[in-house]
Amino acid sequence: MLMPMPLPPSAPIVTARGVTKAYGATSVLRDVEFDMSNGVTGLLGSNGAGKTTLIGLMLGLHRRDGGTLSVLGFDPEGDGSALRQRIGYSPEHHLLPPDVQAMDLVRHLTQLHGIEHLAATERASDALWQVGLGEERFRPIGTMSTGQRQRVKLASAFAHDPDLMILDEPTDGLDPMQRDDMLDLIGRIAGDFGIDVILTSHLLDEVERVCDHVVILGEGRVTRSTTLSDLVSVDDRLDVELHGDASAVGTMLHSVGFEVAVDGVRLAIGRGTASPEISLLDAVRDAIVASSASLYRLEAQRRTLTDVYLELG
Amino acid sequence: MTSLPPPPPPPPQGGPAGSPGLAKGDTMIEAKAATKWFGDLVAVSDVSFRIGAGVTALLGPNGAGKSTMLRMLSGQARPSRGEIHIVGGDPRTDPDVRRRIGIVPQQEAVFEALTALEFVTLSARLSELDDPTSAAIKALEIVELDTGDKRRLPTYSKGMRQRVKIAQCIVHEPDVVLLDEPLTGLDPRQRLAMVELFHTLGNDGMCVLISSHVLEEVERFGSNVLVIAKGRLAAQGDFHAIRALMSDRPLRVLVKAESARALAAALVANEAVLGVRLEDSATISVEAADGGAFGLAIAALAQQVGATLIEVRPLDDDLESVFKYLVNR
Amino acid sequence: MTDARIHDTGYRKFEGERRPVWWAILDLAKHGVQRVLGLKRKGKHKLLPFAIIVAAFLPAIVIVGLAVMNPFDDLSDRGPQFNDVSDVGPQLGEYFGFISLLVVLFVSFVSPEALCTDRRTGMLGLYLASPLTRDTYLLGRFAGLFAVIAFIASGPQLLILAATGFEGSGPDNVLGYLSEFARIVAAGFLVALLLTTVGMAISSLTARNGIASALIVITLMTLAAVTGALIEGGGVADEFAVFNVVGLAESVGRRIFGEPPHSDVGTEVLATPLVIFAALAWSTAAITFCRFRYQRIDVRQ
Amino acid sequence: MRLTRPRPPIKELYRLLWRMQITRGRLIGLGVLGSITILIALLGRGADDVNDAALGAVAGYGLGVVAAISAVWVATSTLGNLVEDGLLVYLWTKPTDRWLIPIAALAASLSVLAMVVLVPVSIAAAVTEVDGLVTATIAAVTLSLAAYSSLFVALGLAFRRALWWGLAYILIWENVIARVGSGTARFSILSYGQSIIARAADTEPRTGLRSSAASWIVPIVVTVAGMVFATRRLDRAEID
Repeated sequence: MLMPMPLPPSAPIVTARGVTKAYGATSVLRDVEFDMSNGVTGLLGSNGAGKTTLIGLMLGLHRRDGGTLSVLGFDPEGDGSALRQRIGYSPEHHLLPPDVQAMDLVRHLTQLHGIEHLAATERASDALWQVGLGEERFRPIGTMSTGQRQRVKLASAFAHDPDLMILDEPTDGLDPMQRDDMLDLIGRIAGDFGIDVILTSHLLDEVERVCDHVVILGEGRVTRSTTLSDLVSVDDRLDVELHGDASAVGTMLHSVGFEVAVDGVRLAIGRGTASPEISLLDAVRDAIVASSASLYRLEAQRRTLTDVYLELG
Repeated sequence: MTSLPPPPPPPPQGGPAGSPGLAKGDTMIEAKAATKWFGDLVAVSDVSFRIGAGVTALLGPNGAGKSTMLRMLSGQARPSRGEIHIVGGDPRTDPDVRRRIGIVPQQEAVFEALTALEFVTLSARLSELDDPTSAAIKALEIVELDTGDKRRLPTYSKGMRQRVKIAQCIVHEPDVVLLDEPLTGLDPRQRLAMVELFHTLGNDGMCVLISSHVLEEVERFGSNVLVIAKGRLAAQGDFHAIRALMSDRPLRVLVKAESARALAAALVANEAVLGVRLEDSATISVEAADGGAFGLAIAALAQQVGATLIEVRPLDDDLESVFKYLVNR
Repeated sequence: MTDARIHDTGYRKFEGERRPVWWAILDLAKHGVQRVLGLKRKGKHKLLPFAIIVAAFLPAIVIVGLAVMNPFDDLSDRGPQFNDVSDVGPQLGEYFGFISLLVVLFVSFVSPEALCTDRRTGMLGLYLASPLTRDTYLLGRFAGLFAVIAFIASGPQLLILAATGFEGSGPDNVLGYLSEFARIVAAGFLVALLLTTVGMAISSLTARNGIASALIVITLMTLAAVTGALIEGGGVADEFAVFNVVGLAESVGRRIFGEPPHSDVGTEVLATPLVIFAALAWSTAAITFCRFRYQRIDVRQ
Repeated sequence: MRLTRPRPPIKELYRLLWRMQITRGRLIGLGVLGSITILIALLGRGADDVNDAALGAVAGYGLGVVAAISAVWVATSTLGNLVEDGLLVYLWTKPTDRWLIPIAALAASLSVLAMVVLVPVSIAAAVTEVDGLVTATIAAVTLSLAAYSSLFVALGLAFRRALWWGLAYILIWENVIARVGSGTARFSILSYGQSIIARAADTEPRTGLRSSAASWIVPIVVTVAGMVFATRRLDRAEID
């Protein structure tokens, strides 16, 4: 049987060069190029941007029309079966057979990935404990909540010890507490388990929390592929919020030449024409003290992933 | 976690205002001790509230009773005990009340045999509008869908279907709009557009109640919330005000400053401060008993010790913290 | 932030060797058997399949019971017709015809349970994301269905064979037993092949179990009724009987056992090679159709 | 608020449910099932007892198998699919009177069934060349379809697996138990339609001959009862 060559740590997990895919006359992916490296990668893009098709290509479920694609050193089209043995996949839908016990489902899928029965039993049980369903593992999936189902899907995606996990919307339908747990778990899988992760999500906050890299798709092309820290940067403008009206502080800062926008209790402050010798931070502090205002919040404006995403159009 | 929550966007212009037809502050949805049980399972227990025009977010963990509450409000489910009044009547039986409600159910399914225009026209016709077609065209234009699209609904993407569902909900210009998880599956841009639309509806005098568990979006809905936890109403009102009421919990603030050690020492001496902890050479975490007093003290103390304040950030004031506090109580 | 950390003690890498794909196919087959029989699930899922299996085995069990109690010693003086077990029950080659309706019901239950369920519950998407492909998936599902259908189509006969041996009224020597055994297995194999593939082809049409079940029953029953009516009164060529799938399955058994064709089936006029060829042709067509459908099914991912 | 209420939207409901019913696969499948009646009727012309053969084709196969099975298939799904997919809410929460929904479902089922059942079975009746059989067949099939459809529209609202239950009812009750004796046959919808056809063909069906009045009244009563039951069910239902 085919064993993948162990990859050197720096080698990209996924390399795409000029990948194209069309269904009939509809072009879904056009000349897609990117490298995904170790860690957690967020695959972003609007609905219909081609994420699902790209995941399908990476799993070797469709034929591409052109270009080269390498996943874990395999060509998904030629070695799909051997490649999929090393991939853990969690689909977007929450369906799953309702009358089957979580344990049976996870063990079955683990066995299908080439692990013999006893080891599969052990690993399935382990995986369900890891996702916090240890006590629940003999319950039929139909009796489980959305959050529990998401965790069953996650468990079945890593129980066979894959090299790469592809998680499609792993937090969809979860409430804030469940989402926190899930993101922690994904972080742990990438960090402690050493499994690389590709995930899609519409919630950019959480992508920002958990991902090291992002690949953004727009209308079938890669519009951005970079590390998250390069994408999200800190601005030199300040956001300030007071307990009470902010206009006095605003006027004071404006008079020294800073560019100030006041909105009720909030201020957005830029350098404006103020002399470079004056420290913006100190000027703000002093203005607050001078006008006896109560400071609630002060921080540098950040460009969040949401900003970047929306800018990309 | 080290990342920052996004700054809450500015509140919508004007905020919840009354419509020409309804006096401002009129109660449009009222639950009186509403209780719903299925066998031994109590889904909603003794919930009472009133809401008027504007956007209100219905929050709660999965399984806490949000959908059951919405189904009672729309008349789909009958309260086991208590009463529901929508614009003064019973939504299950009174056709005049039903005419004034629009709903977006949670399920994704739509009539696959129809086009978008046909679906929305049907909804208009069933609401007994005089000119259903032009009402449907108008509603589709509001959600920015192509009114001349001849394709049937199965070809529509998730986001487009969601907008069709919203169009059929508002086509008859209802007074009360009930939306169950309307943002699920939408991408960030689509969600932003939807949130804007909800605000427009709220500003036009509709009473818009939206259930959601995506708090980063809810913050954009504005600050009016209903929180349901374990089947009971945990909180209602403006979430900043709710936070202020949670006086049994001290305020935690993260302060980053140059000369942090000196600032920390000064803070320890201040009576508004309960505890100080130096996280690293530039970061202090502070527990304050009184947010206002601490806010007055921090800038002054920093000035005194000559510390430049780089960042002052309350840790628990976002909706997520309020939410977690309320539902874990 | 503090540098405190909770170490994870649970996760272990898998160091063992991974098995090649044909193990996955076997696993899928085994899982398929469990699925359609309702094993590892609540009692209500077992009710229908086991009720049909029991009903199909019932005549054989009665025969075995008679063999054990051996009442024929007392009856043999009443006439030659009561000599041994084989005179009270159906002949081995006729047995399938005896239970064919039950087997059709069984097929109409198990094939959708194996195929449609995977499409409706999204399992198909998970299978295709495993080392399986569409073809190996179908192979695994086929193997599981074939096993249970072959079991119900030939199990009772094997039981009777064993019982006649016990009673002493069976074949005279070991060779005779082996030949009867081979006939039962061969007939069971062909019948199961035919019904499994046709059941799978019809199940590939829809994702709803109920509709697929109804379609299988209606199709098989209608084919039988229509070919019968056409040949009896319509003057259509007798070879038209090859379109009667259930009739073909019944004939297969009789032909292999070399028994005179039964009179009320409609397929009695066909030559034995044609019966076997027709059965194989149906299977090939059904497999081809099923593969064709599955290449085109939109998998939910 | 409103002085005049506009025309009830029965036509729109009907069109919606009708369009949901006419999928290509279903029309072809049921059409083939129905057309076989014509084939059997043709074959029956060569039989020894032409009238008995005509009864077998039209009342036995056409009514007993085609009409019954097609009605189960179509009628259980008109509202059953709406319930299953969670679409009923779009009709149920509207101000429209709720009795319109089952009525529209019945009308939609009947118009689909007219295409795939009434037409081929009536042609089959014509093919037999038995005097007066066509009129009797049209009457019998229409009445039976109405009764079956009404019953199964209601069943589709009440049970998740209505198709299963409906088929079980047709196969086990109408076609086996009801034929055992004239007592049980009185509770078979089939026997009333078959009586109308048998009267015209001047023969007696296996389920026994019902009186002329009963043959007409009973199916109508069943139809009305099905609609009343469905409406009550809708009014009391809790909708997803």
